[in-house]
Amino acid sequence: GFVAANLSAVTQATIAQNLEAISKTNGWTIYVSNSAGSWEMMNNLVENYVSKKVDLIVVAMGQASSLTSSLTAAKEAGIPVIGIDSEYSDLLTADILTNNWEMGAKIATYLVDRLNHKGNIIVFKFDQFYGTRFRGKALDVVLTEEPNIKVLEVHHLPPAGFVEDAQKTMESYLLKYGDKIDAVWCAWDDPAYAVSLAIKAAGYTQEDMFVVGIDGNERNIKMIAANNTAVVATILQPFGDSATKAAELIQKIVVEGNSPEEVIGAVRVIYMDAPLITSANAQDYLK
Amino acid sequence: MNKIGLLFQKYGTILALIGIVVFFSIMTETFLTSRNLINILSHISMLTIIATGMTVCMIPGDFDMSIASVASLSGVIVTSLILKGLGVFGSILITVGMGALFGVIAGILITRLKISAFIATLALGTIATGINFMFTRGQEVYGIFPDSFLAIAQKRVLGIPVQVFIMAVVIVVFTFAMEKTKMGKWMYSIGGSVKASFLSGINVRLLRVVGMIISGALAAFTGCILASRLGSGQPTAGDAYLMDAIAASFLGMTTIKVGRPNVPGTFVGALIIGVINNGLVIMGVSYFFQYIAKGAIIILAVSMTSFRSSESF
Amino acid sequence: MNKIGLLFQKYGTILALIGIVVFFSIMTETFLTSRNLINILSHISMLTIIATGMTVCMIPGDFDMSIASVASLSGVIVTSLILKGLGVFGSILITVGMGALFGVIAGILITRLKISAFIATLALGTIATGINFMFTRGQEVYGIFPDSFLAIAQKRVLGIPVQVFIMAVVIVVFTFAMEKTKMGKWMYSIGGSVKASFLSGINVRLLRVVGMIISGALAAFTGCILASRLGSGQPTAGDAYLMDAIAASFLGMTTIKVGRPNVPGTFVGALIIGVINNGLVIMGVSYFFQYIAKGAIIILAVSMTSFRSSESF
Amino acid sequence: MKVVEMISVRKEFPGVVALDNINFSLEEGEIHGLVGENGAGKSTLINILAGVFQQTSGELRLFGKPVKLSSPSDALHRGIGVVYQDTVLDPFFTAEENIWLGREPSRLSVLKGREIRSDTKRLCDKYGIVVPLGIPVGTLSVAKQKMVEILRALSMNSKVLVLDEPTASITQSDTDNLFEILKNLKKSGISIIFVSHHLDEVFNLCDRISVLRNGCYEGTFASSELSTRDLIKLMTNRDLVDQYPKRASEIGEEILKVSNLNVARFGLKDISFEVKRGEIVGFFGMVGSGRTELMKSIFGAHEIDSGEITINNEKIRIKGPSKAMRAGVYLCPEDRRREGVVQDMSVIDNLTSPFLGTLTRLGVINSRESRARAGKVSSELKIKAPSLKTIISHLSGGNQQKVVLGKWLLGPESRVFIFDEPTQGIDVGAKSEFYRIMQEIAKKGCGVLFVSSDIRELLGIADRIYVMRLGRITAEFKRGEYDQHSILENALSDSLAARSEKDE
Ligand SMILES: Nc1ncnc2c1ncn2[C@@H]1O[C@H](COP(=O)(O)OP(=O)(O)OP(=O)(O)O)[C@@H](O)[C@H]1O
Ligand SMILES: Nc1ncnc2c1ncn2[C@@H]1O[C@H](COP(=O)(O)OP(=O)(O)OP(=O)(O)O)[C@@H](O)[C@H]1O
Ligand SMILES: [Mg+2]
Ligand SMILES: [Mg+2]
Repeated sequence: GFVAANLSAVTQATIAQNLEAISKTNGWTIYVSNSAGSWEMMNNLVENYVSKKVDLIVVAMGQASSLTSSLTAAKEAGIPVIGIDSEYSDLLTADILTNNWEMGAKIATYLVDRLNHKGNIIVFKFDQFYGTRFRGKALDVVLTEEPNIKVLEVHHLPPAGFVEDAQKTMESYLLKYGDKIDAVWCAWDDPAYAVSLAIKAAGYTQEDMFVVGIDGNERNIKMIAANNTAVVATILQPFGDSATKAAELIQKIVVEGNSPEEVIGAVRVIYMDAPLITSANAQDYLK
Repeated sequence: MNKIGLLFQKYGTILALIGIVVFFSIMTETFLTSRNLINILSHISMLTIIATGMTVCMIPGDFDMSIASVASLSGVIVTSLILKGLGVFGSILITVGMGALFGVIAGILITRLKISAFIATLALGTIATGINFMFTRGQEVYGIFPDSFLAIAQKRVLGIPVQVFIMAVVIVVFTFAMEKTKMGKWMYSIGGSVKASFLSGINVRLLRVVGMIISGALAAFTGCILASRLGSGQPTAGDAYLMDAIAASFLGMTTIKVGRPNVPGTFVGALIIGVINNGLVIMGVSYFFQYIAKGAIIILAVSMTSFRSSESF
Repeated sequence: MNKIGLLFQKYGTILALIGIVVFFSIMTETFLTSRNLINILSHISMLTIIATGMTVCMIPGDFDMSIASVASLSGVIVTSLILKGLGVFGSILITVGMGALFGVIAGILITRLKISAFIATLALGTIATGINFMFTRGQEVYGIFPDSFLAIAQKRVLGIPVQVFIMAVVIVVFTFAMEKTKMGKWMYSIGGSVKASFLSGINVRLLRVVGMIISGALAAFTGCILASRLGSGQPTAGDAYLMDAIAASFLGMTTIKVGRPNVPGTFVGALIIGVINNGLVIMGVSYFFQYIAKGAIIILAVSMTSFRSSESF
Repeated sequence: MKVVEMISVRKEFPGVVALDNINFSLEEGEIHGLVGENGAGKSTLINILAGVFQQTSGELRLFGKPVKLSSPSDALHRGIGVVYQDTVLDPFFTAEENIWLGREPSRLSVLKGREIRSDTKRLCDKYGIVVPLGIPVGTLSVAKQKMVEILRALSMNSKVLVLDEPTASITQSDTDNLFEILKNLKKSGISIIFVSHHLDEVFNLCDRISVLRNGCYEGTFASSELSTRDLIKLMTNRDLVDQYPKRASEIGEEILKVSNLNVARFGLKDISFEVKRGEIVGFFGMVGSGRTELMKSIFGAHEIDSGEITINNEKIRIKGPSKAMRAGVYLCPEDRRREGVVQDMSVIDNLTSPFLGTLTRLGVINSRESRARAGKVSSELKIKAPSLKTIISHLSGGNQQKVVLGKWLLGPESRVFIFDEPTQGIDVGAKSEFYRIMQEIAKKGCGVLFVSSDIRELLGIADRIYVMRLGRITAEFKRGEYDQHSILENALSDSLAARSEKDE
């Protein structure tokens, strides 16, 4: 079983597709479900899979602390649960993570450096998911050391319709501040893309203001590589690798029958590397 | 329309539910296990409670678009209060009171300022979301909760989760209140004809406000259970319930008291939704097909009741 | 009720809108610039179009909960078709046709199987979401689009975005169709009394189906514009529109043709929503307060119309 | 003692003075008739007494004390029971639920269902009124619904009983029974206000009569010292010459023929009849004899099981009212408020609705043409409304009825008109107006079907009368062979008993 928090987010969709592809080559059966952004729905889905007596459950972008009841049920039924970016918890057999603090700090320092430690920025946050929240907090910490960088506005994105919301809001900010804006920070790549559309429509270029995001989805990397839009940097979350890693664990635990402790070891967190992408190296990451 | 037609109209939806259950039982091995059935009941308990509130306010003809936002806000408030050191019972009471307050305001807007229930509750829901974010800034409320709080949704008695018992109590209480008491009768009469009720000396305004209060209070109570289940106050935990609550209430109107909102019918509606959600996952249907199947099954289930009047419009 | 009371009832909401505009103009420097006003118009154009569809199906008394899902699906479909090499015009036509098909199905379910519009369209919306995920697996549809497609929402003529012109055309066409044609009059008549309309020889079923078709088609068309605006097919792009479309339609019922859904009223409703959203962002109000203010302003705006009938229920 | 007293009462609606300087009093233990043309303000006066409306100025006294009634429950608690002119019942509730609504027997707020049922049975037995119990009243006929409302008012044991046109839609036998009941109540000291457009009823029942004209009070008279002629003069301010105008049209060839029509759902069995051009054909029968359903079946509103309908010697299958319209069959339905007009639309929109197609080009309405055509019909029928844009629900009953008819007059040269109880709740002046209109329609060579429960008007105006009982046509009478007694006999016999058995 595979349960994603919100399959309409590009990232989770990527993981799901990778896992589906791998299971096809390995001859496993995989069931994919979407909890559409609701932790309670995710609880229900995990419990449904426990009822179904699957061999292993993968939870993507979940929040382990909110899944206590269902994870307990899985544990009681002896079904291992692998988390992908789902917060550390005792109840998870393993969690494959990209480090959100690290990514947040990386992109924040890049932004600051590119601004030459001086300028006005706009911030698009999303605090309802712990990962994006951590990134925002990392930015805040970095900015405490930057007296010459002024945050003009902080906008919080809604959980639905965030692309259009980011675009609309940026349009309003562009009217209000014009070219006073030097850079825009986005909690992930989708709003960064939307913001760049607004900047382009208003007739500004990369030199007037730039945008950074996190995730490294293909569209944004292409834009960075082309180097003619406002999108200048992102952090690549290696979702493909996460899926491969999860598959590897599944192979060892379910197929080969090893005990989870043996496979994973005492520390059940597995960190994946997340490189910074700019126009300098974007080409390397395009397949 | 003949007798059989009438029976179909009244119990068609229930028959459809039975049909769905039989189908899943045949198609899968695990569906018809007591564990799974309890599983389903526990999954629909919150939906049933929040949808019961919706149903009650629909009986005199109103509607509540704020239930989901109020439930989300309540989860945040109840957990904050508990972490502030208030007792579990007191915290829940205050939170439910807050939900009731939303109902009072909605009721006043609807009956005094004559704002349509749709608009009034949409606006109040937006306000509830704002208050929610003001409190939480989008962050969950997390900490060490007393066991008595977590027990509500995480403990089992006789193998059955506590929330299922709560759901049962809510269904029984509100079915009784709506079908067997004066208040319920009068709320139905308002829904049937405001004018007739008003001319019969029924306090139409008061009872419509009461309907909104019950809806708000049950939404808040659902938020508390949800917080217990998630072990934290999630700022958007309740948001997914609006559509399902509407669906359950409208499905409910196709059975038992046909054409009128009714509490046992709403439970049937919630069961249909719960059984479909669970059964499709157990069958291992791919997730996008789950959506398609869910929509199709609901339409089929409701069509069974449509041996309707012979009028041609 | 005196003359002034009647005027207030009819134009109170519009007065409120003017009041809001004046308020933001005083509070900020940038609000009352032609650029920003155009900005607002372009922001509400999609909302107005989708809400117009909702309004049209509400006129004979139905409702469409599937508009948001249909709009999302359409954005995905139109972009896929264009990337497959179909012409822009053809792709939009096919997509709008798909939306109309959803309307036809909804209409048949409602008028033939007598399923309540709420349930039927909720279920169809779920199916649309399923189809959407089946196509996209949650991934956006992205690629190089012809300029003619992107122009719809990204190009300006005389400094005004093309989509604003499209909105204007939609408003004019449907206001005309609903107020000045046989079809519109009859749809209003059905909304007033199905029985009396039927006995006046009006084809009630057909016109209700037509209402649903218009709703579905305009939802799909909105999805197309949205895709042009986003330069990609986002699988959930339209989802946020349901609540706002409901709000706009119900706000619209408080003005011009008081108590009845009407297209120009819906435009006023969309304007109120758009002005509030924009004004609060420009004022730089903290985001949670934006929610609270939005809810409160809507309630205030609608209350202005409530110099209502003297009836006491 | 004066039970009710109104002193200089005035009531305004936006743009209308409905009542002006009304001085009305009701004595203990009298039956007081209240008469006036449609729109004279009778119902408005009653609504003030019932606490539904508050007077704009003037004083209301109950049992000698000045009061301000702020709501219907206020009036109820002071012992005023009302049967309103329009049906006010919850259509989803059963008769017993409606009767006790707001006053249900209960303990600790929990309903005593059994008591409700037994109380209702007792009530029905006490007054000898039969209504179907246990099924939603929405499925009952208008007449039965009225009887439920009367029972409801009787169940209140009020000191003042107000009945606003209770007899407009009920049968003769129910009316007779009601009058017995009212006379008995009077003996026990209860005061009654009775409104009706049947002046003979008013004379027969009432001790005193008050007259309203155009919202003004014209005086109160002992019924013994007043003649019908005087009363009509008081009401209308003119002399009424002939109630039933002499007929003038020639009867031509057959225009509508129905043979062996069966609709099992409504118990219509083997119905055959024909109508000729220029002829007014009356349909008489008791409540539930199936006249309304028969007319709706001919109009295509109900599907028929079998049978043939021929119009102008052309056999047609009528599927839906729009087909019927095109074939030239027009129906003015019995329940005008709900089926005849769309309440929240204007006079002009209601008038032009069915034949809007003839007023459009490419679907677009020609509003000048609409105004002209609607205005013509409106003035022909003397529809009393402030303007064509007035919302229908603000019109009095009689004028609404004219709009229902006017809709069809806008159509192309028409053939068959069906009137189902068109004169219910219509004042004397308007009634003779209606008879005249019907005859004019017939004169144009149309066939007219005239359903009525008022045997006198049928005798006065119909060229031929069919009598229906239990879904069958039981007799046919030609003008000249009319015999009130045998008509009634054919309609009545065992039908009531059989029907009420079936209902239970
Ligand atoms: N709610 C209202 N709003 C505006 N005008 C009204 C309203 N109710 C009644 N009127 C007007 O008041 C006048 C008196 O109406 P009322 O219903 O009292 O007449 P009525 O004597 O009962 O007539 P009928 O015999 O037709 O029942 C009419 O001109 C009517 O149009
Ligand atoms: N929609 C319906 N469904 C079932 N039965 C109906 C329906 N409408 C009417 N009936 C029943 O059909 C029978 C015939 O009623 P109908 O109204 O045709 O009689 P009528 O002769 O016109 O008498 P009335 O004076 O009451 O109009 C009645 O018993 C009535 O209750
Ligand atoms: Mg009256
Ligand atoms: Mg009849």
